[in-house]
Amino acid sequence: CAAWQQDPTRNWSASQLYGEAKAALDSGDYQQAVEYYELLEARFPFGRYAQQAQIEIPYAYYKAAEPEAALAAVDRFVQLNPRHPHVDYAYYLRGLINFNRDQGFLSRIFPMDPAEMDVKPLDQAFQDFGRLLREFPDSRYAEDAHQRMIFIRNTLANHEIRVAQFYMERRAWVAAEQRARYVVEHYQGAEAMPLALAILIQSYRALDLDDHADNTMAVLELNFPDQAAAVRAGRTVTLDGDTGGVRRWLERLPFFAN
Amino acid sequence: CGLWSRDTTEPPAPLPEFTALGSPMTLWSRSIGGSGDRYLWQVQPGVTDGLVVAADARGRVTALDRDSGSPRWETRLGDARISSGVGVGGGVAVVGTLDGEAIALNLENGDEIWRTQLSSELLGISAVAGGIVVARSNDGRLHALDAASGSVQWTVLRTTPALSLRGAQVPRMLPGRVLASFDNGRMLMLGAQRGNVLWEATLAVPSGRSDLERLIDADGHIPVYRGVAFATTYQGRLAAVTLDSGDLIWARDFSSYQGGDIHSDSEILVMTASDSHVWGLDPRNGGDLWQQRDLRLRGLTAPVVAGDQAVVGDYQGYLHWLNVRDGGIVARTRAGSGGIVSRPVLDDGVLYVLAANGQLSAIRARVGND
Amino acid sequence: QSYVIEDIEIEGLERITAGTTLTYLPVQVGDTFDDARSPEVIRALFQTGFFSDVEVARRGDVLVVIVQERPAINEIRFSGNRDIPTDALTDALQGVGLQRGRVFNRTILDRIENELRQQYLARGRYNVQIDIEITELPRNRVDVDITIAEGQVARIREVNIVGNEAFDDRSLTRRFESGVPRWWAFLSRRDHYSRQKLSGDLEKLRSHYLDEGFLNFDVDSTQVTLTPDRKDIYITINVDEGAQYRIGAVDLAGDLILPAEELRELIEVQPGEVFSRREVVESAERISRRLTTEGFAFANVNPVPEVDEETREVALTFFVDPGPRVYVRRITITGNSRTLESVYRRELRQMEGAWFNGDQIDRSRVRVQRLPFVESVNIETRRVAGSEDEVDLEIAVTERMSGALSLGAGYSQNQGLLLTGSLSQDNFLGSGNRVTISLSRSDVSQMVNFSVLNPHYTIHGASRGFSVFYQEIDAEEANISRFAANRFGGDVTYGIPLSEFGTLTIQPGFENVEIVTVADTPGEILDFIDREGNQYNLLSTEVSYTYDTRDSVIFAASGRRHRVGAELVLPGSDLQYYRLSYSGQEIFKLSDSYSLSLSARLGYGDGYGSTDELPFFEHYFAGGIRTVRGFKDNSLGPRDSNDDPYGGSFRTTGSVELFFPLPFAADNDAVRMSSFVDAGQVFASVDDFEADELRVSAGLAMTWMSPVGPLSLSYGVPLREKDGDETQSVQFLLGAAF
Amino acid sequence: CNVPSFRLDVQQGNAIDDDKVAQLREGMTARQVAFLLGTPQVKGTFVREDRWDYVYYHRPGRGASELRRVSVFFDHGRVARIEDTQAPGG
Repeated sequence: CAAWQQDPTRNWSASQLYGEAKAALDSGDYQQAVEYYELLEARFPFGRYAQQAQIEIPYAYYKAAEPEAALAAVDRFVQLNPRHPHVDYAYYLRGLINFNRDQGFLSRIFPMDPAEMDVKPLDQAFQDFGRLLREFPDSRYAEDAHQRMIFIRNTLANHEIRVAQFYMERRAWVAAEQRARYVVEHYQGAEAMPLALAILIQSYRALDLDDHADNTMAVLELNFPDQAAAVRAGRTVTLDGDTGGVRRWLERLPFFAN
Repeated sequence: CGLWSRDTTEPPAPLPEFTALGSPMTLWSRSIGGSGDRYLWQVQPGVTDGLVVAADARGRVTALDRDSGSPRWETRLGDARISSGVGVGGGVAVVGTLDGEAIALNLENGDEIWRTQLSSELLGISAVAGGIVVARSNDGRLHALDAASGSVQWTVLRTTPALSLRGAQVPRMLPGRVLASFDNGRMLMLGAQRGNVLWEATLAVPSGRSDLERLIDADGHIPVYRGVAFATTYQGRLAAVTLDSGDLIWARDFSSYQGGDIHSDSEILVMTASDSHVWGLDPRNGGDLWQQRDLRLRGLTAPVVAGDQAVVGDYQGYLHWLNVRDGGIVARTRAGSGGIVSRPVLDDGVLYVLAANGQLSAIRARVGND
Repeated sequence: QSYVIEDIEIEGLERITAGTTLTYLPVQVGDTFDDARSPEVIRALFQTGFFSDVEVARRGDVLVVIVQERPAINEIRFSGNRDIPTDALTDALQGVGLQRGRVFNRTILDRIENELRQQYLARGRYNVQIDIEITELPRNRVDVDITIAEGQVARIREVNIVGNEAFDDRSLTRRFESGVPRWWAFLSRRDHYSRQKLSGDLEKLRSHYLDEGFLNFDVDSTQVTLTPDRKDIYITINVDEGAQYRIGAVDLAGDLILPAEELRELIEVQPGEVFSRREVVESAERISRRLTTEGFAFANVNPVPEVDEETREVALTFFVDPGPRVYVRRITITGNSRTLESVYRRELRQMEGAWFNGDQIDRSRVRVQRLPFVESVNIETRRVAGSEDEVDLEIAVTERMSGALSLGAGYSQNQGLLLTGSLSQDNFLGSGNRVTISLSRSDVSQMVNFSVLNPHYTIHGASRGFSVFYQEIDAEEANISRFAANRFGGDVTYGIPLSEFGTLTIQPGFENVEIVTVADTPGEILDFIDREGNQYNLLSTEVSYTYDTRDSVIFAASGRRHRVGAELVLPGSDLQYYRLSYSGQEIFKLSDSYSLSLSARLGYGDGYGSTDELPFFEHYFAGGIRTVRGFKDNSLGPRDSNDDPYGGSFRTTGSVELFFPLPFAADNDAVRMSSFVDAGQVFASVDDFEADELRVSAGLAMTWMSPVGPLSLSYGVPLREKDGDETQSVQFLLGAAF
Repeated sequence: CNVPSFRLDVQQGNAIDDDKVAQLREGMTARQVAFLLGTPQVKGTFVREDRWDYVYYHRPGRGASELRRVSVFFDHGRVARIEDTQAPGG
């Protein structure tokens, strides 16, 4: 027979449950907050508190670093209340959850260059913020979402560049050309644009495709005259503001440079 | 925890008390071989011109003198797993095996005459009549073989459902005709020579959603009396059907895989039901006259009527004599251990009974002071 | 006579609100009503299912409806159900309308019984008995008590195959899923009948025959029969074997891309041989796989048989349809939340912008799988939209914490209390480099070790690393002869790949050894020190070649690893000696979860030049969890004058080990169990080797990849021991190096 | 000591099959070219005229690297000119 434990919340009212949950959330006890919210939703499925709980649960999961659960909760909220006045916040929260997806404990101490990590969550965040801007252009989260999208686009472009450089090191020129071209075709206006063009030129030269190289050189000169000069002088173009993250720091150690 | 799932179904009834009318007299009893699994070895002793022929589960066929029980011949058929038989007659004894082979032995000396491979496990071998022996295989086929050569004369098929009851009806030879019932609840009358279907009667129709509820096998022994056959199905009906046209006279709900017998003098139909209750019924309209419940769930065989008594065997090897008129138990004896394998065979006032431990006994059919 | 309804009153309501009832009434205030319409009202209210009785009356112009509510279900209690848990039954009954708080009416009783019976029939419990009792409660509520006698599961007693001449029943049913369990499989559910299992078995039967040349084998019919007491099931399978066919001519057709001879070698099937479907299918697969390495990713090869009935021969033509040569456009890597993407990309043999190569992709999967910080990897090929001959590859990696900052105390037999602090990371900060910093203190030794290894120093995969160490050891405590050896030094390691599987490793290093003797240091050591002094500076170089095709570094399921090495202490060092070593392992994959490993290790050392024997502190020892389990650590082999283990210059050990998953938790891939037979011994020198001096032991072992590091536990029983051996059946080790 | 170590073997771009190139004819449509030589892997970024470049590049671990290019120029969707850096027999 199941041990009969005294369930403290047995006969709490909806408002009492909601109050306790909010307190736990604000005090940072996210696990406890989620529990109370879910009890609230189960016991009093309809009514004002339940709806409020539905939007605060994903936030609690997000702060408790449980991205999967947070995403599921925010999607449920959007599905249940498509016309809710705060639904723009839901879209924004969804973007935030994906934006900070893999910030584990270690990466706070040793910051990793996001361009060199798994960029799939960032790409997802880009879509979420994009949707927010499309459907709620004048939401108060729009401006912040826009800034984050710019950051993401630069990171995605840098990621393509990192892979292109990986293949250049191995003289795999066709691969490098494809990656650099991907930046030109998909990430107009990203900071890495000039470097992409430089890589294209170097790849075409290596493949004896001189007219392609010349055409690209013409575009580089037109848009980024100083990088064009660097390329003509044979200096390698680097990403300006190249964080490089751990990689640069590591390479100063002996035996690590590779 | 669920390691030993206790068997919570209802247990068989204990041996009931009764006032004995007399004590059954065993003429002789002898072992004819090793024991066998009751559902893989459903053999009935074959009794004819002074001989009783029986087979054990591992290919040993033994013929004994009908009156004294002294062995006449014994044949070992290698490791043939005999599952049905012994169809005797016309100087031939036929057994069927689990590998689908029908094997005939010479009644005089037990020498093998012929052997024919058929389509599936053989679960019923008819008596030999008119030079024909009919074997019923597990896949729902009837194979009529020429008794002398074993060549297949004709075959009839009635498809079996996805799930059916283990066992099958032993085809019943009638003059020039064969009466057979199948797992789909149908009964056929066929011409013995050419296997043409004279008529086909539907004893019962499957009903319910699961395979189990739709079981409708007609496996039992079909008593025949005054041109009427009394056939029953499992979870279905008991029906009286005219032999010449297959018309239904009456039918009533009944469930039995064993079948029954009929007492011609008092015109009482004795049936064993699937829960091992024994019923006395009026053959004219199927009305119930009496019901013997004391042997519930004891795995009873179909009854054999001798005089005004009906004899059934049970799962522990006991034989019970019931009074045909009121179903009261009048005598009991033990004919071996491990269950009575099939319906005892009555011949000239003597019952020949085969028990699962391989014990074959001849017991006087009537008990009491008559 | 009809009247206009002025008002409607409802009497007898308890739980259901008047409002709800009114909505179901076909009439409202203001309608004209007469007795003719009462049946309509009564039927409407009955259909709601809420009411067991409805009456219509009239009081003046007020329509009065008197109802008797059906009871609500208060409690549903099950008893006797063991095979199906209570909540599963409650869910099943909810579907039929039986739920706490819902309205109860008798008509659903038989639907409940039927539903429960279906649940049990599906599990083979054919003789289940169900009875339901309803108990009335005050305030018009009822309790539902369902008692179930589950009865026994119908067990398969026999699977009988009729009509089989070429093979006997036993050999055909051995690999069936349904059948009578082997005598030792007491927990097996093999004798539980299920239709899917049976159809799977029929498939196995058909492929058994088709693999032995019976082309037109056929299953005529199958019967499943049940005994009347519903406890036993007999299965009969009637087959028609048909004739056995042999292979006639074999040839290739279609666009072969490669020379016909090369493809012909891949065909296992030879003319004259018995036709085997498995061999034919395998040959076709081998050809199409060969084509994928040339870029034809969607190649398909289908064998077309032509049967000649008289000669009973089958002429086989392999039609090759290569499809287009396919190019790999983009390779995306996901799941690397803790590691740089290039650490994975550099392991891939398949490159972007190149044509698809099946072998390179398989090789890439194994290389990523072998990384110690990778738990699993899955490579998926996706067609590029709108292009016939381009694909993208998606590599999904799941990572495993491979070691971390671990401070801890440990205990091991031969080292007493062990205080360790080590940061060992196979994937230091996600860079793929292995860094180990470890300090440890125990009654036996103090050790500091710092080592760094970059497994992918050059783009071609060469590795480079270095390590420095300081170690002070008290030999007495460590159950070795009475002396202490303090060591410090360092070495540099270069790993140069010679082929896909072979690596040459060169490891120059320097070591300073200082021997401290104690009162009862045995004579052998004192003589050595008199001759050679107790401080030695040693410059050494180890060169080794390793050939390793194992599919994983941690729990390899198949492949082999052979390493031969020579360590030479160079002339000019205080001592001159060399050590030759060989270690070999062959792992055979028996099934998805079972592997058999045969391994052997040899070690031989000797002095040269001015040193005439292998120095005692470099002696080999045997016994213990790393060499011969079941014997105390280092206890085997020659003894010094104080009867303490002295080791020797020649050691041979070997082991046969069967790996299997943890029973009951087969899918937990962090644990692997094994049963082993170890053998081994250490000898003073090579010519002292005697086979019957080898000690043998057998037993069970387990390795668990715990978050703190690999933990090995073994229980060994000596099979061949001599008196004076110190045995030890339970042994464990934390952080076994790989 | 130069040890025969394993060096990365790099293969890039389209496989160029001599007898397929020989079948190229002026006037062919783009689909026919694609059927013969497949999809060009180097698509070029800022290309003014309508051209397809089939580039084959192989850089073995040891030894010289190999580069061959076949460019197909289109005029109104029909092949106008074919360039082959390795003329037959070359």
